[in-house]
Amino acid sequence: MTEQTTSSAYTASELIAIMAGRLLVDGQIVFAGVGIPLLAATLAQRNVAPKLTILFEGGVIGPFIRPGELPPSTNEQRCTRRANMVLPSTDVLLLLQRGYVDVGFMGGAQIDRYGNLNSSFIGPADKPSIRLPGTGGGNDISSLTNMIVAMKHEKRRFVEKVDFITSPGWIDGRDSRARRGLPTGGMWRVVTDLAVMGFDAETREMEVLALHPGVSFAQVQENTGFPLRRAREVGVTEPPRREELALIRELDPDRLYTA
Amino acid sequence: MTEQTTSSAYTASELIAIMAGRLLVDGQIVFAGVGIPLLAATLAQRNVAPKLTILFEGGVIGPFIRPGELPPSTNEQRCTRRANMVLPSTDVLLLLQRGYVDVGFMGGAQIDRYGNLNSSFIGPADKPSIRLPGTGGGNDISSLTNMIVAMKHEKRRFVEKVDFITSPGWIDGRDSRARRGLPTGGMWRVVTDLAVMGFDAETREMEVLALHPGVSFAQVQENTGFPLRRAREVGVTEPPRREELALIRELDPDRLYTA
Amino acid sequence: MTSDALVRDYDTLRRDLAARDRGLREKVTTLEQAATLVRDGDHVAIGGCTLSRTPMAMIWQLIRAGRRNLTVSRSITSTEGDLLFASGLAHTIVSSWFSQGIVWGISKVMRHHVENGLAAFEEWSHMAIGMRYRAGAMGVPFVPVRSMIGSDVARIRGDQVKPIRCPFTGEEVMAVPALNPNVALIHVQRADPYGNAQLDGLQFMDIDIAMAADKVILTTERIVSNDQIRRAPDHTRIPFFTVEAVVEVPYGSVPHECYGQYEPIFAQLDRYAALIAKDPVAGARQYLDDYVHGPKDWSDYLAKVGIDTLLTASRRGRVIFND
Amino acid sequence: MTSDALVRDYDTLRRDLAARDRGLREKVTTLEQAATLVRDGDHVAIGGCTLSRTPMAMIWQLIRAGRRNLTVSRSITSTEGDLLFASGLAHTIVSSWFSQGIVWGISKVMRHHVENGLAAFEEWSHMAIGMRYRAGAMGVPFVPVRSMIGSDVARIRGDQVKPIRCPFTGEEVMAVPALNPNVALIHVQRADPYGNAQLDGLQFMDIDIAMAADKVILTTERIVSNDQIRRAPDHTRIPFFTVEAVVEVPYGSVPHECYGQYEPIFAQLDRYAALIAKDPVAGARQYLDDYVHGPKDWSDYLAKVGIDTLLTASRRGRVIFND
Repeated sequence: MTEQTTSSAYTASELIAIMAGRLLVDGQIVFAGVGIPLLAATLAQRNVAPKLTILFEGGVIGPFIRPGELPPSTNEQRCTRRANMVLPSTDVLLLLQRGYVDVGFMGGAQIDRYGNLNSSFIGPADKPSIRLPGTGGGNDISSLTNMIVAMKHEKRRFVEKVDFITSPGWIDGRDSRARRGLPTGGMWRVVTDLAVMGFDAETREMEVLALHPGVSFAQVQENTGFPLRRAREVGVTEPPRREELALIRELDPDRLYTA
Repeated sequence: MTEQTTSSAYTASELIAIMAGRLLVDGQIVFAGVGIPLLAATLAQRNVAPKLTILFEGGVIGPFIRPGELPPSTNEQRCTRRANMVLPSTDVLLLLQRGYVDVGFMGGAQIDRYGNLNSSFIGPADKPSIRLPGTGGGNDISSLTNMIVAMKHEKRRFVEKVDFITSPGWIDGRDSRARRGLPTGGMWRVVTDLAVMGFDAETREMEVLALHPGVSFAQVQENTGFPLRRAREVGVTEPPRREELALIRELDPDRLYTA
Repeated sequence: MTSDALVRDYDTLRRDLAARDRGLREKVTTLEQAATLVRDGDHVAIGGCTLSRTPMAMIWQLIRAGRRNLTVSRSITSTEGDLLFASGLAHTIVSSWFSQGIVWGISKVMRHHVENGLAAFEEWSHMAIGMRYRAGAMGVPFVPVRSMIGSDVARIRGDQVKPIRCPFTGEEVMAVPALNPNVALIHVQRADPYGNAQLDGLQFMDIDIAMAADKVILTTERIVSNDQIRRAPDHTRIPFFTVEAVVEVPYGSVPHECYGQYEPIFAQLDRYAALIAKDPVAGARQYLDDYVHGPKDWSDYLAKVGIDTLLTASRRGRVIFND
Repeated sequence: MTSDALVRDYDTLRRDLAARDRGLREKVTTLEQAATLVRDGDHVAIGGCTLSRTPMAMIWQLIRAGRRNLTVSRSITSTEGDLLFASGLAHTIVSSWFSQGIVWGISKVMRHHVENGLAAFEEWSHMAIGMRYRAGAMGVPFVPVRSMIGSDVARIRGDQVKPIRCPFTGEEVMAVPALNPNVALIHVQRADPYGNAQLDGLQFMDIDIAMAADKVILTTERIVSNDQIRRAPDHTRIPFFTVEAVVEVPYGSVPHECYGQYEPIFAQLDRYAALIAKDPVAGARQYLDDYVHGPKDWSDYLAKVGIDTLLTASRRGRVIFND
C-alpha cells in the first residue's frame, strides 16, 4: 500500500461505508437498508463485486443506483434503476424467509454485547424518553439471515443491554437465539468508524476482529459500554484507498449519507 | 311468446346452456367452469347481462369470449380476450375465499339428493371402476360460494348418494354443511335438459322448481335415482327463444360443447 | 364492524363484502364525495410506502373534511403520518417505521404525540404488516411467519401475535392476525372509470391492501378508458370490484413521488422539516393551515407548491428511465 | 432430501438453498444438459396449466433421457401427464385434474394406469395445490385454507391435511402442507442468460413454483439480453437466483400453447386422442415412439408436427390480440 493509493482525509461515515462494503463478496445476494448500507453495497458493486445483487425493502432485485441520485429511502423509484426485477415489498421480504439472501446489511441506533439492535425506544416502551422510528424491515432481516451492521462507534450506542430488542442478534448469547425460535441467521459483523467486530462462536459476545488504521483497542473499549472481547489475532484494516474514496464521493456528492 | 320467437329444434346441451344462462343476473361476478357454464355465461353476457363479470380458473377477470373460438379449457389464452385483468390462478381462486364471487357455475358428472357432486371416482376410491378427471377448481368453488350446476338429466348421474364427495353441496342435508366447517355458499340451482331444481330451505333436499316445456314431473322423477321434492308451485320455463339459439350457435358453431 | 376486533369473524367478513355492489359500474367522483366513504373511527389502510405513491390528495381531503379517530395502517409512514396525528385525523398508526425519512432525522411530530401519550404508534415488523394484509386478502384469519419471534417487537404486541405449532412438522412459528381495513386509500398511475387499476413499478403492499379492504378509494394520475385496460389485462393489478370510488388527481402524491411520473418534491419536504424543527406543534399547525386548510382546492395547493417545482419533479421522475 | 417427507424441515430447506450458487451467472445450456439436473426419484413441479405454457420440450427430453420414478405435481394435468405415466417417468402425479381436456373426454391412459394400480393420481383441490406451492415459496411449513373441508377430497388425503384452530378467532380451518419441489420446469416467453424471466399473460402458479423449488429449469421461446430485462423490471416475474438452467426452445410448449405466441396444435391433439382411443397402452407407446424417441432433436420433432401447422398455430395465437 503506497501513499498514492491511500488517503487519510475522510469522514467517519466514509470510513464505515468503505470498510463495510469490503465485507461483501461478489455474487452474493445482499438485503441492504437505507443510508450507509445502501451506499456501501453500491460501492462494492461498482468496485470489486459487479455481480453483487442488491435487494431493497421497497421490492427491488438487483438495481444499479446512479451516482448523485441516492434514494431518500429504499422505497423510491431511484431504487429501481436498471433493476432485474421489482416485486411487492412483502414478497421481497419473503425471500429472506425462504432463504435466498446471503447477508442482510443495515444501520443501527443502539447495539448490545450480543448484537441485539434497538431502533424503537429509548427508555421503557410504555413511556419512552425517545420514540425512535421503529423496525422497518430490520426485525425481519435480522431474524432471517446473517447480518452486517454499520454504525457510529459511541458509548451511548454500544450498551450492555439494549432497552428494547427491535432486531434480534444473539439475544442472551450462546444458543439463546435458536432457543427463542430463530434457527437461522444471526449477527455476523459490526462495522464502525473504529473497528470491525464479530461475535465469539461459542458465547456470542462481541469481539474486536480488526482495528482501523491508527485506532487502539483501548480506544474502542473506551467508546463501548460493555467489556469487549479481543479475537485471537486482532488485525488492522487496510486504510481507505483513493479509488474507494473517489467512488464514494462520486456516489454521494451531496454527502447525503457521508457528512 | 309467439311462434316467431321460440323454436323447438335444439339439442339437450343447447337447452341446458340457455336455461342456465337465464339464471345469471346483470352485474354479478360469476366463476365459470369450462363447457356449458362458460358457454351459458357468455350467452348471458352477450344477451341480457352485459355487465356480467366472468372469472376463469386460469386467472382471468371479466373477459369477452369470441364467437367460434371457445377455449378448450378455462386455462388458455382464448379465455383472456379483452379481459379486465389476468392474475395467478391461485389468486383468482382466493377471490372466492375472500367473498368477491356471487355465484359459481359448473358442470357435474354425478350429483346426489343434497347436491353433492362427484367428479373423482366411480366405485371405491382405492379401487375405482372409473377414475374420473378430479375436482379441478370444483371443490374450491363449491366450498366457498353459491352454486349453479348444469348437467344432463340421467338416472346414473342423479344418485341417492354420490360415491365420493368431490364438490360439497349440502352434505347430508339440513345444517350438516355448516357443521362440517363450510359456513358459506352451497348448492343453489341444478339445471338439466328436463328441469330447473333448487333445494328445500330446511331439509336441503333437491326439489323441482320448474319443468322445461313439454316435460312432466313424472318424467323428471323417472330419470332421477332418488325421490324428488316438488316446490310449492312448479313452474314451466319459457322455451328457448330464436335469438338465444341463434346466439348460442354463433358462439359454438362447431358444437364443441352443444353437440 | 368496528376496528376494535383484532380479526373480523368470517361470517361478518363475507357479509360485509356481499352487501357491497360489486357490479361493473362507473365510479368516477370527486375528492369531496370520496371522502364521505370514510367514517369516523374506521381503520384506513394507506397504499404506497414512505415517500412513494402516497395517496396524499385523499389524505389531504380527509383532513379538510374533519374526519376523526381513525386507525391508520401503512407499511412505512412518513410525513403523511405527522399530518394524520397533528390534524387529529388518526389516533393510532400501525406501521413498521414512522419518521419523515432518514435524511431528515426522527419525526418530532411523531415523538411529540407518542411520548406525550396523545396518540399511538403501534409497531409491527414490515413483513408482518404485509402478511397481515395478505391474510386479509386471502380470507383467512391468520398466516404463519418466522419473524418477530424472540424480539420485543413481538413481546409488546401481547395477544396480537401468537405462537402456533405446525401440525405437520411440530415446529413453532408465529401466527399474525388478518387485517381487513374498512377502507383502503390507493394512488395509481392509471385506472378506468370502473376502478380497474394499472400500477407501474413498485407495488409495495397495495394489491393485498386492495383485496383485504372492505372498499378501496382510488386516486389516479389519469383515468383511461376500460378499452385501454382490456388491451393489456396482465398489467391490471387491482380489479374493479374492490373499488368504490375513482378520482382523477394529477400530482396526487405531491410532495411524495409517483413512479415514472414525478420524484418527491424535496424542497417542500425540506420546508416542512424546517417548520417542525423549531416547534413540532406550531410548525405542523402552520403547515396544515398553509397547505391543507388554506388552498381552495387541490389545484390551488399544487399552485402553492409551484409549477416550476412540479415540472422539475416530473422531469426527474422520468429521466431515470431514459437511461 | 427425498420426496418422501411431506414437509421438509426448515433447517434442511435453508441448507439446501444455501448450498446452491445463487450468484448472477450465465446459465444457458441445452435440453440434454439441463436434463441432468433432474435425478430419479425427484419431485418435479411443472409450470403452466392444462394446455398452456407446458414445458413440453423439457418433459420430452426427460423421457428421452430415461429418468424414472419421479413424483410430478401440476395444477392441472393434460396430455403431458399421459406421457409421464406411459413412459415410466413418473409414478405419481399430484394434481387437481387429469385428463386430456373436456373436449376429448376422460384420459384412457390415466385410467389405465390408475385403475390398474400402475401409478397414482393424487388429487388435491386446485387452490390447495396453489397454496401448497405458495407456502413453499414463502418458507413456511403450512398455510390455512377454507376449501377441501368436509369433502372426500380432504378425507382421502389422510394426514396430509389437518384441521387447525385459529389462535385469534378460535375457528377451525384447514392446514395444507408446504410443497417444495426438488426441481421446477417452467416455460416462458422471454428470459435472459441469468434466468430472469418475463411471462406474458396467464401466470398460473409459476411464480410460486419457482420460489418454492430447490431449482428451476427454464425453457424459453427466446433468450434476450439482461439489458432488455433491466429496461422493464416490473415485467420480470421469476428472479435469476431461483434458476439453474436456461434453454432457448422455440415452440417449446408444442403441442400445447404459449400465450401470445401460438395456440395449441389441435390437429396433433386430435391425432393423439385417436391413437389412445383404440388402445391406451399401444397408442401411447406409438405416440412416444413416433414423437418422443423417434425425432433426432426438438427441431426434428417440430418438423414432424409440420411447419404449416406451427405457422397456423402462431397466427392464431397472435390474432386474438389484434382485436
